[in-house]
Amino acid sequence: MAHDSLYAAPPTAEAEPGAGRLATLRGLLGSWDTAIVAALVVAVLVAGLTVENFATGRNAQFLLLDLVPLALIALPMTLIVITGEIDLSVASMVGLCSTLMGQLWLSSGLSLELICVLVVLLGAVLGAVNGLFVTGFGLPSLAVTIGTLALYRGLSFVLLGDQAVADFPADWTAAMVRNIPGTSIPVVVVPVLLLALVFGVVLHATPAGRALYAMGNNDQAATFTGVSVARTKFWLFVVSGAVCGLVGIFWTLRYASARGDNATGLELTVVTAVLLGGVSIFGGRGGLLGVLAGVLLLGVLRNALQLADVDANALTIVTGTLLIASVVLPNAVADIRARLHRRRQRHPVAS
Amino acid sequence: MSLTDAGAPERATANAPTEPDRPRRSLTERLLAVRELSLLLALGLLVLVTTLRNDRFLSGQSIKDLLLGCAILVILAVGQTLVIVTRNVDLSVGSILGLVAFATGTLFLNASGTPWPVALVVGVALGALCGAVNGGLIAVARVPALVITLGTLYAFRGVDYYWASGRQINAADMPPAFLRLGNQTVLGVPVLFLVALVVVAAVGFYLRSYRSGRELYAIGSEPAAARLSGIPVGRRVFAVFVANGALAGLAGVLYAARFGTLDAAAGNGLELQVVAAAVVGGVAIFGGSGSAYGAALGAVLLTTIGSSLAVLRIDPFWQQAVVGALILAAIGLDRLLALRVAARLRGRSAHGA
Amino acid sequence: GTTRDNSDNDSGAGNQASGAANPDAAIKEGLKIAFLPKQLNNPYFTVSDGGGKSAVTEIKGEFKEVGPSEASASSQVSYINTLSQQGMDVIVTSANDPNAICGALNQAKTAGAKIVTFDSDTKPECRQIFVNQVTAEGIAENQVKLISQQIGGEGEIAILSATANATNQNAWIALMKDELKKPEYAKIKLVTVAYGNDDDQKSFQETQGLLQSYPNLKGIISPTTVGVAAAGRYLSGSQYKGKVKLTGLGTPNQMRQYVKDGTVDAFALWSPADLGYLAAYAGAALASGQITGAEGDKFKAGKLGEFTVGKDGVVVLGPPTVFDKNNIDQFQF
Amino acid sequence: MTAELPGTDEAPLLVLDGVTKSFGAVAALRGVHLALHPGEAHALVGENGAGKSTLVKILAGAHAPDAGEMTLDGQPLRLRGPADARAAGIAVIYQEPTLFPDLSVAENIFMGRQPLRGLRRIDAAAMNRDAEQLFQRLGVRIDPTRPARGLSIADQQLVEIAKALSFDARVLVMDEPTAALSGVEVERLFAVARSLCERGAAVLFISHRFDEVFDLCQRVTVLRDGAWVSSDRAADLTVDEVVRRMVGRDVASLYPKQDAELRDTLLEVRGLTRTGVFTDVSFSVRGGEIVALAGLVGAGRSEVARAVFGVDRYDAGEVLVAGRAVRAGSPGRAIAAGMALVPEDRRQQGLVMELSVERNATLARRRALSRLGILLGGAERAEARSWTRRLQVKASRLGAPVATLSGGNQQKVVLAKWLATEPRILIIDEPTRGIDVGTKSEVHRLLSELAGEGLAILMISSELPEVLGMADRVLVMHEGRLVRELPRAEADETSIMFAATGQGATA
Ligand SMILES: Nc1ncnc2c1ncn2[C@@H]1O[C@H](COP(=O)(O)OP(=O)(O)OP(=O)(O)O)[C@@H](O)[C@H]1O
Ligand SMILES: Nc1ncnc2c1ncn2[C@@H]1O[C@H](COP(=O)(O)OP(=O)(O)OP(=O)(O)O)[C@@H](O)[C@H]1O
Ligand SMILES: [Mg+2]
Ligand SMILES: [Mg+2]
Repeated sequence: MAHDSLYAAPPTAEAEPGAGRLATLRGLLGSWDTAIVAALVVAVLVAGLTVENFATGRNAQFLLLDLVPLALIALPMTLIVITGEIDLSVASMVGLCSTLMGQLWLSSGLSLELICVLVVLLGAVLGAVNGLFVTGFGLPSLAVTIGTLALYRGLSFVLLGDQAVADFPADWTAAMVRNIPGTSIPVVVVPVLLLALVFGVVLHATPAGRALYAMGNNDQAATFTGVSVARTKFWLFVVSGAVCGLVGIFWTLRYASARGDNATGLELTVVTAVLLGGVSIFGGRGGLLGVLAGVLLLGVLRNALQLADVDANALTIVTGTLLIASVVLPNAVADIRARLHRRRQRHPVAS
Repeated sequence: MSLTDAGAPERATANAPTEPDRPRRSLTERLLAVRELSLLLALGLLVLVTTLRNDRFLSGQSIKDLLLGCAILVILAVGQTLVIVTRNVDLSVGSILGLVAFATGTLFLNASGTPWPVALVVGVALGALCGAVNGGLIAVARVPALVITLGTLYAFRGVDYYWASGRQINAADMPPAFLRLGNQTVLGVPVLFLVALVVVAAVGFYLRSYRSGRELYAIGSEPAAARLSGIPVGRRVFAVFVANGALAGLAGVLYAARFGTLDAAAGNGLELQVVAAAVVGGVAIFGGSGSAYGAALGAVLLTTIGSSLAVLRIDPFWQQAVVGALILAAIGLDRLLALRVAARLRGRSAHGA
Repeated sequence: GTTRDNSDNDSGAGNQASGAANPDAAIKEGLKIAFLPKQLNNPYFTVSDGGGKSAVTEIKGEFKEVGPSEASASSQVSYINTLSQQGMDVIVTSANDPNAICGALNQAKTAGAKIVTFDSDTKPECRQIFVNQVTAEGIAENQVKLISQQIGGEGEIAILSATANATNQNAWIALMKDELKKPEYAKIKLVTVAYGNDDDQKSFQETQGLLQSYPNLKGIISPTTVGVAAAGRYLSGSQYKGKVKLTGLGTPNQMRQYVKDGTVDAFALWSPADLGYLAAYAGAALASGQITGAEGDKFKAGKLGEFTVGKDGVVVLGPPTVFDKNNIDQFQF
Repeated sequence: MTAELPGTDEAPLLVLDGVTKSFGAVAALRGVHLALHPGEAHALVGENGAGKSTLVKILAGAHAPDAGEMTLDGQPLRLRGPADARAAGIAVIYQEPTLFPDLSVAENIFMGRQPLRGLRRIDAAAMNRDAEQLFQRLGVRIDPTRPARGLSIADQQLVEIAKALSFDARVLVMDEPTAALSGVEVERLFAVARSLCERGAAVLFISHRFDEVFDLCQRVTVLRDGAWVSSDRAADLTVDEVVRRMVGRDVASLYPKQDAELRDTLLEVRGLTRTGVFTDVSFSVRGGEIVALAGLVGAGRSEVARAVFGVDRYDAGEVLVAGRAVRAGSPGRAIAAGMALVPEDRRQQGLVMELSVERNATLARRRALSRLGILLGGAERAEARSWTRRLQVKASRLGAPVATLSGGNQQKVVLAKWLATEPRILIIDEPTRGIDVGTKSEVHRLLSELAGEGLAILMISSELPEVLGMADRVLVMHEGRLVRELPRAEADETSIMFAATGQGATA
């Protein structure tokens, strides 16, 4: 646990004049969760009213399909970030799982069902490697997963080289984009929601969830309370890998293409969504509802701006600004509140 | 015998007469030296192995190429060290570099008579401005640097894209004197590398020997304590981001000089490489320790690996994987060293052992 | 279970030539034609989309250029979806992955859009027309001939390609290998293929690596604009300048300097603007019912004249232009 | 309005007048007055949460007061930050050490004021020399070039003291500097403080130990609930009087351990060894019994406790609870077996500062409170409320982050957390460190009550009166070994100190 002090939240409450700011902010907004959900509702309403073709069933289908990988990876990422760690290798794990799937399909003759199981297992193993480095050797996850980000991506090129495997059975690939009969909601959304429910319950309503928050804030204190910090974090990385395996399968089948560069760069989008959802990068704070709203908000904004023919470059700027605003705004609001509060207090004292 | 001091035998070393005029290197410093030494060793080994396979690897041309190839990454890694030491990180350097490089090209395009030193100053200033945006947001709004610079990574790149809108600037658009800067050598050493060397020396010296430099380590080591000791944390962090921005700006100008062909994608994805160089160079990702020399060595090592893999004709598909494995090895080594030192410290104040 | 042997892999959309062509149909006005390049911010596509735009203006259509800021198939899919939502008449795209965008293109086709690919194709059943800059054979022939001339028909050569999984690159390389088997090239030996990932620095390093690994190297072919420019820059600043020959596919603007300083004798490229121009006309012809994409269909492409659709719906722009120090100043792109 | 100070003979050096500070709804200070005189040590006493540390932070420039004035030498003093306070000659030792773990000890002391040589470079040799001199003045030996990481709490506190000394400050503020120090070190600290006073400096001293207060200080200011109560000459006061003013009532006898019926052995430790830390430690604790583990700071008591509880691994030996071996290295198993450990460092080990009082209080019991694996908020709240009420935790609300509580109240939350698990064996490391008198007797009463209910209690304490008052049996450690076992009847200050300092060690 030599790195515990490194993970300490930035300014500790006692030393920081504005320590009460988070409490104040919660009072103001209810919580970041509600704020981000409200922002999402507003975004959907505005887009629906002003952007042509936005409020159509087909668009909903496209939108949701595009968000499936993001939403799935964001689930374990939320938990990992809450414990004060981070996993930047997720996109590379997706890529490696995808190429493994392609390679197995190409050359092993195994059934696709079995291959899918193997791919999820591989994801779990990749995650376990991350977990081993982080918890077993006590290395900072940021550095470890930057390393495996390169390593796994490299291996996925090693695995499939310059080929792309594309001849997956049509009924499998079609299943990925099929809608629930009578709606324009893709079928895959159902398992995503179920998984989200599981993660939500674990995080917010189980002893293990409490432990995650505790270790994110102070892993030494968590240890003293009987939490096996290392073991818990290890399994989180394993779960993250396994989910990346699932995403790898989805990605491969949806695009009917297993390639080394699949999902490149997705890690930054996931981290953006998680932070936008109100999870503190220092750990110990945030919730799953906010994160899911963050994922949707990101997706809705991109989709609406695309439909409104806004330049992709402007989209890049919007993503960045949104991320910055999501962390600057709450602080600014709390600052103003605190200042008002102080003024209100000072006057009665003076008079 | 001191009643409180059960560890007297070990601690006695502290009391041993020290020669007053020979500065004794502190334990922490010695540790860093070990770290840098091991990097040099790794570098030497790599060069040796590669040369054994292909003796052209040590030819003058090849060394020149190596030095040229690492210069820009070295400058960025040194700037990043300043930031990481304060327990921050700047992910937007790649975007700043791209923006500045394109701006430099555009400057020459629109005002073709501009002498290159002016372009250099403009580029550094633009970089510093970008850094000031980062630093301002972080210091004033007190939010984590990782998030802010992830945001500006997108934002600066977006501005760059928007501005360039798919245009490209070519070598022919820039004055030959400027382009020569990117390739010229002095006594066989590329000018670019000399610039990087000056940056490394200046930053390294500053970090080790100046009060404000040491304060950066203090901030990274324990921000709350830094505030209580009267260190102007906000101002220092701001300054560090401006400095890093300026260095990224410098790197951007040099990039323009060296590559000659510029579009808006220059430096895309460079940030991870820069952070990797610093980490491989022994800069603790969570602040408080590391040196500019180490980071520079890390950058040289990464670049050399790239070159030597190309020379060894290792399957190109393996290259990225090797770099990843190397990062893991480097931080693993750091950890091992730290554990051994910790054990020694424990030995010192362990009682009754 | 589902194994590769028993799976039915018919994606079922091979209907690119359905219905009958009406060669006399006039080009409709007001066609909504969208260009979706591999990525925005890539100068090559900026130029070719520019060509597309001038064609669309000539036929009084509505031109639009959209695309992702990074070259990935998945974001292209999302743009294709958006375009089909918006009811485009023609989508002109260059595929980042021959398979990955197929599903989305088929959906767009179902929604009524005509699909034209250019520069980089998808599977034939996913589009009606592929506008090929040049036949792969043409490229291979041209490149091998150029390098052979420059090195005097004898010696070791290497290829510096883009990414290892770029479809057209790999097709060209395969054909170059075939070409080299011809008797007139018997004394030329291809020693290796290196990959610069279409990344300037990587290509630069790879060039350096090639020269160190193969002391007897006489020439390099780099059939990618990024690679040939990086290799040119490396050579022009090294002791190998003029001794090791370089050719490939590059833009005149990028290569002008190296041609003038003697690093490069000659290189080739088609006109990207003409490529976009032709693709726009092909799309308009499809949308107006002049052609269906069937082999033998003919259509007029403005200033470029008449073109015939070949096998698999491929339309070829023509042989590449070779640039050398005599003609390079006439080109600005 | 100035504080009425009886018999002021010299103009005060530093005066605080009507200082007010609140955090959100909590009024930490309400119109407090304080006058520090040159050459005098001034004690600030008050219950936990009375506002002492807040006052210190205002003096240090770390907090800005909401209202009120400060003057130094009769000149108005406005502090915009800690740097201003330093410039004004105010040196502060905070309640919690604030060191930079990665930097060397010497740099920690001289940060921002390192001696310079040519080109304004830092003169490292001179800095290390100066640091060594400071440590010599304090009579301790710490290598100035070693990093601060890994220093024991006591050593950390000593570095803090050296830092404050190095200022040659006109005003020295010490917020419970002695909480982690042993008697000898305290004596040295006092000697240094006195010599500073002789040179005309003013000292503000905060402690919950009244013997120290009366030993060092000439004046005593009492705070209660953030309000100023009184300032008097120490000579005019008695301990009882001070306590009455602090608490607002009389406090019952301090160490009320009741005799409880001794039951079966609950905790047994056999031959526990952790190489280099402690060796061959064996003892047992019976239900209803309080066993004190005494020794000098650094004797390895906390380490034994940590190993028994499974936080640290051990190399040899075993731990048995009610005759059954407990697996090593797993606090979870220890808790399941009915053990609880109240650690010595509440900030690092005891509490999750950002979490609410409620979450902290129920953290160790979260499994027991869940139904079918699901944890419901209501159960947690009820549990937290009952325990915080029982221990009289002062908090604005249960949902408030525990970081906003005063030190002593934080300690109570730690206690609440562990008592909530209803343990059979309670290991408690420095149970009353930083706790005010009122609460202290409360804690002692509680411990005694728990023993009466049949708990086995292992108490580590550096306060001899506490050890003597509470323990049924005293184990003394010296340099990682158990050197002496004293039954209540034989234990007195001399016998314990004799063993603790390693003289006549016969176990
Ligand atoms: N940063 C803060 N935010 C909110 N409330 C605070 C903060 N710091 C202190 N308080 C509150 O102010 C009051 C005074 O706290 P302070 O730390 O000054 O007490 P103290 O007298 O030093 O107590 P102790 O003896 O336990 O150290 C307490 O009620 C505490 O909860
Ligand atoms: N060199 C060290 N490295 C790391 N941690 C240390 C070191 N020395 C002490 N500690 C930790 O600091 C804390 C206090 O150390 P100290 O030596 O005062 O413990 P102790 O012997 O248990 O003292 P006490 O008997 O007063 O409880 C312990 O938790 C111990 O683990
Ligand atoms: Mg206090
Ligand atoms: Mg202790």
